[in-house]
Amino acid sequence: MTSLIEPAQTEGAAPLAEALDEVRRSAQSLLADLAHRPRALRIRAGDVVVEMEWTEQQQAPAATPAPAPAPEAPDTPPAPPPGVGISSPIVGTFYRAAEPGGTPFVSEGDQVRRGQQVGIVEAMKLMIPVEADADGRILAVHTADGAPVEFGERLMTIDPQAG
Amino acid sequence: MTSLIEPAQTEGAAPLAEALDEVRRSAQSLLADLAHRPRALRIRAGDVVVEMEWTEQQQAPAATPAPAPAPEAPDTPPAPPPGVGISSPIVGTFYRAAEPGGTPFVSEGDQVRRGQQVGIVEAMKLMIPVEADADGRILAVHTADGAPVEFGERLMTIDPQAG
Amino acid sequence: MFETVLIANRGEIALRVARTCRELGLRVAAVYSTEDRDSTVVRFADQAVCIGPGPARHSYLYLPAIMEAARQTGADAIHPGYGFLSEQADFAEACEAEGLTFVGPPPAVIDRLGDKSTARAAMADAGLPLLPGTIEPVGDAEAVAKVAADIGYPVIVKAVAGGGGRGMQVVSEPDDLARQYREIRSTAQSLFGDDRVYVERYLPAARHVEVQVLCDSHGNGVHLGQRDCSVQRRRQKIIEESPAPGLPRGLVEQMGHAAVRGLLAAGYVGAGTVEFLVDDQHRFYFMEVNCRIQVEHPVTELTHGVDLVREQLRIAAGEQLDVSQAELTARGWAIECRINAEDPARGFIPTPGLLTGLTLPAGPFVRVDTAAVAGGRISAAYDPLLAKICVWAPDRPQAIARMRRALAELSVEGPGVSTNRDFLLTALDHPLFVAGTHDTSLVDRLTDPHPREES
Amino acid sequence: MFETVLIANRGEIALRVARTCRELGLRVAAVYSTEDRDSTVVRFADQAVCIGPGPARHSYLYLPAIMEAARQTGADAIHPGYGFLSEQADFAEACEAEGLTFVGPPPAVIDRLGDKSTARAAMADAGLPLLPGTIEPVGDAEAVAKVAADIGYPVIVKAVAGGGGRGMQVVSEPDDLARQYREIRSTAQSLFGDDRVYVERYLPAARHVEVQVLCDSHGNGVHLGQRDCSVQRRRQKIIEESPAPGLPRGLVEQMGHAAVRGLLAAGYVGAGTVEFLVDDQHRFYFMEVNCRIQVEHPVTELTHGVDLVREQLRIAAGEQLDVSQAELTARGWAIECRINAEDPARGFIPTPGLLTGLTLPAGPFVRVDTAAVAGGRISAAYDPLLAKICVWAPDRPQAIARMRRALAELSVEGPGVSTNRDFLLTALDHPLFVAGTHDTSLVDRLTDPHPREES
Repeated sequence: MTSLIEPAQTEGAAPLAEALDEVRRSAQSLLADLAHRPRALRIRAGDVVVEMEWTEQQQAPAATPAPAPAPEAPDTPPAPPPGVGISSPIVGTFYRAAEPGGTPFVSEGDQVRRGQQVGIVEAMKLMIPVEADADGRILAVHTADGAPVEFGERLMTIDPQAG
Repeated sequence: MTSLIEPAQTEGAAPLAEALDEVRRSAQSLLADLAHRPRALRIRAGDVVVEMEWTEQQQAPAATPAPAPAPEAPDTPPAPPPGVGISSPIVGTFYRAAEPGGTPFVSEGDQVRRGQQVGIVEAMKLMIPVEADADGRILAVHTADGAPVEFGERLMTIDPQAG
Repeated sequence: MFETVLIANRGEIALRVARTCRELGLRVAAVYSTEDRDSTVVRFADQAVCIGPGPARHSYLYLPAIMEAARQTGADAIHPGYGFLSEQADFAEACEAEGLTFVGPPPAVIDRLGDKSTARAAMADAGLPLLPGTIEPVGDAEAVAKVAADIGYPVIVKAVAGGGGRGMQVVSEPDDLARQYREIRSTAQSLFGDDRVYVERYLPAARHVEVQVLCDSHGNGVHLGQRDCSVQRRRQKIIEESPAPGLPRGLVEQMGHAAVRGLLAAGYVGAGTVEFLVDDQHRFYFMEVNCRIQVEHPVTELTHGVDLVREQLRIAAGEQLDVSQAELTARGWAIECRINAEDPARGFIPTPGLLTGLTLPAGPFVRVDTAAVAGGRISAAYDPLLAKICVWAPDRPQAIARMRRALAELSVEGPGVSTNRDFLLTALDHPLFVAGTHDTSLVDRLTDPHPREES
Repeated sequence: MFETVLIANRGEIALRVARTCRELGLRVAAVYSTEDRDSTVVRFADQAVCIGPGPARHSYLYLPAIMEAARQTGADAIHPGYGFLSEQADFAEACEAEGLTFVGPPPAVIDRLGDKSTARAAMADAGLPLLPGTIEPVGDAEAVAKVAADIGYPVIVKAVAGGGGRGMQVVSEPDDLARQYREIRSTAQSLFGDDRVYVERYLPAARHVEVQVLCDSHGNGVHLGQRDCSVQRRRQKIIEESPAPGLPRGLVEQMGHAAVRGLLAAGYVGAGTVEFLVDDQHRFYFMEVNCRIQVEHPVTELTHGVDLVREQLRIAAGEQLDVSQAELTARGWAIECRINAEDPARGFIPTPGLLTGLTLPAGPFVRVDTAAVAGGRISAAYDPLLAKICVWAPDRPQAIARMRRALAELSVEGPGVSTNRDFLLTALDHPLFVAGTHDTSLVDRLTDPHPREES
């Protein structure tokens, strides 16, 4: 990209390297953003043309682009149990009951309705209710009473089928 | 290559070699970043065209996503014509004849034997003979008499079948 | 000294603060939004806490989340960096209430100096020269017209709560005044929740020169020379240098002493910056105080050989300044260029996105502060600062040549991502910049499609 | 000044020289072997010429190829870097013969100072202290035994043509002398084609302290303080710092003046280094002269604010030194760590290979000189220097803390590639290093499976 170094001179200067660069980059970005790679690719810009073809076999695996980040749910810790997660709405302290020693809002196996309160996160004296995101059965409670939690941390998992 | 942004300095040099260089580098860059090597690649820039094809067997190992450098013969210029290249043994000045104005050692179409002298490269008063690497027919002479050459630069191409 | 410092910020400044903490043997606690999950400072830190989603008001600006993160990580001090909560007196107060050390001036000082009206009053009391204008906010359009007529046009109407180039408006014609006065009040109300404005003379061709000051909690204060930040696009600095070119030595010392005197009088503790305008007659006028470490602090570090973040932490821990004014000598010349992911050709609009390739300059006397990495992204949720490239050299011409070399080494690749690199090179090349006689109008000259005839 | 400089080297030093050339507005011509086709300096240069295959003797050490490359690129000066042809008088002569400026001392000076015997004689004449031993080469085993008996054991037998830690042997017992004398002569013959050796007293616990000197072609000379290079593995430096810790101020000045006096007396022109041994009584002894820029030159640049390569080029162009000894003041402390691709656990064997990942340290007061990039390779054909990490700080403890932080930021990944990073961290942590009282035996203490009882 040295051609960009002397902006004053770009007008008349040798545009070949730049054009090639541009076409190549255009091809790369195009390919990087395609979920399914085409059989052939041809890019032409003025005098510059780039053409590419792939065989049938290679198209399938090509669907997974090389350095793929975490496949799903990038905001939750790795390998969450199946089901629907209930995440902490804020960084703070998680409580299962309305008061110390009280009965937990919910326990594993309980049926819950969407919007039902299942816990509390306290942040700087603010008591923020945690609510179920869906109807279903509480599959697991991942966080102990009184434990620190981060924003987005999975607190519980619901099996929505069981609702 | 920054040399392209300073048009004043390209004067004497062969612009075609430079263009080839750019196209080759563009192709290498493109290939290096591909997880899967295509069956065919063609790059054209003005007068310069690069086309590449891979056989079925070569495609399989290409599926290893590691940053693959130039596909073959990384030490020779890109997309050389088919045949066997004769490369410069040293950086210096290439001469086709034993003395100025003399008859060239060989011309296109000539039959040569392996080991036969086909040119001279002069480096700091050292006269280093260039010899054919194989029996065959001279398909092309790529370098003009008196031109500067780098180490490994292809000077001529031989068709060994024609030997 | 502290044991654990929570860094309530992101990007290059979070990493920069973390580096000094590490060197001081302090444990580093980082916070991050979901947008910054894979950021460099998260990897660097000893501990990192997710404090909320991407939008800053729900994470980096959300006080309860930051305070909780401090509690969870056992931090005993919080470094706010710049921007975000760094100049919020509420935040400094909350830290105090929780028994945490806020690395910055006391809340009352932030309050007083963050309000431009009380800041101007305080500095006037300390004997600093002010531009002709009002100290108290101006209450109605009639009063504004009278003041403007007194001081002469053009005038600038500024929000008392403004900053960072927002909440100000230049008025050149008396006829425009009433409308623009109303507009700026309404803008100020929506931006800052405070519609008070004041008026002062506008200097169209002034230089922006600021003085770096350090004050400890024992009443000692020193300055570390000037920075010239006159190369600004839309009042945002893009090139900063130290020292300021072409200022007479006497003026330099006068401004330095004035800045220290002003901050000590205001009860300042920590690292702070006093911003001045310098006109073409080399008269200087107090503009505002920045109660934080600034983006451009590296140029001062390079000329003075002082780690300003280290001094901030030491001062916050109650230690005394260990250098005297006499020992603080500047050497050579330093320049910073801010590389933004933006497109100068399209009105400097941000161009965030994935960085598929990133090559940073390096080598002799080049310093790069960045949190960007190849494979990472420039987030659209925050400001588009991609890297700060700083150089040092024995003199200004060598520093400019070195910066040109360094900028040429930079390569940023990514779909849709462009940078202001070439624009910076053009600015560095401008005869006025080369001569060191440029002022804040330089960028306008470069972007104006109808260049003026004057040199 | 020149128009085009050919850089007859590779790796980090080629890039480092290229950067300064670019800053001076000089056209950069690079040379490369087929092994280095994709190297950083090839991309950086304005023009690059392939001069031969990987093995250095057919490329970087092959004089006709370098000279042809200079001719083809229209170079008017050649910078040799360090190693390779940098201290070959033949090369400097060939440049002269072709009308090219060799960036280094005149051939006759290289000849005289490259031969340890004539160098010792020259420095003795200039009044520099030498270790007890012979100035003339010793011709036979009997003479050696007599000399050794006179000066006392242990002695060191050194090849006159030796250097870089090769061609020397310590002899502790008189009984071993005859055999080891024969061995070192035979080694010297095969390594350097010159079997002359001399003998001097061996100091087992000395410090290696060198003085950086600049001499112009007008008879002016200055020194730029010391570097302590006592941390060595197999006589190869791995940690260097400036200034040398714990030396009395008087000694520092004495050594500086001695070095300048010695080089001016020898007709030196350019940047050169005079190496001394300093014993535990703070007596110093001339060891050798290095007629080139050195690997560890950045620590001097950081403390003195001088670009040594720029000075080399200016001096070679016939310009006068533009700084006086009085103006050359050191500030603070600088340390360099050499990151080698090698395995300390297996006797420091090189571990070249592909770098799949590379994260370099950055930020305040950190400088990294490297030509390595992620996706590139460390070639088995050359020395395994991967990067030089340098830090600056106001004092030595802060510099050590900063270096620890910087080394911790380094990450090198690649199949089979390991580095000496952790070994360097261990060395930095050693109580003797921390106290600044270490000597050249430090690495032996760290690698000796049977640590000695003595502190």
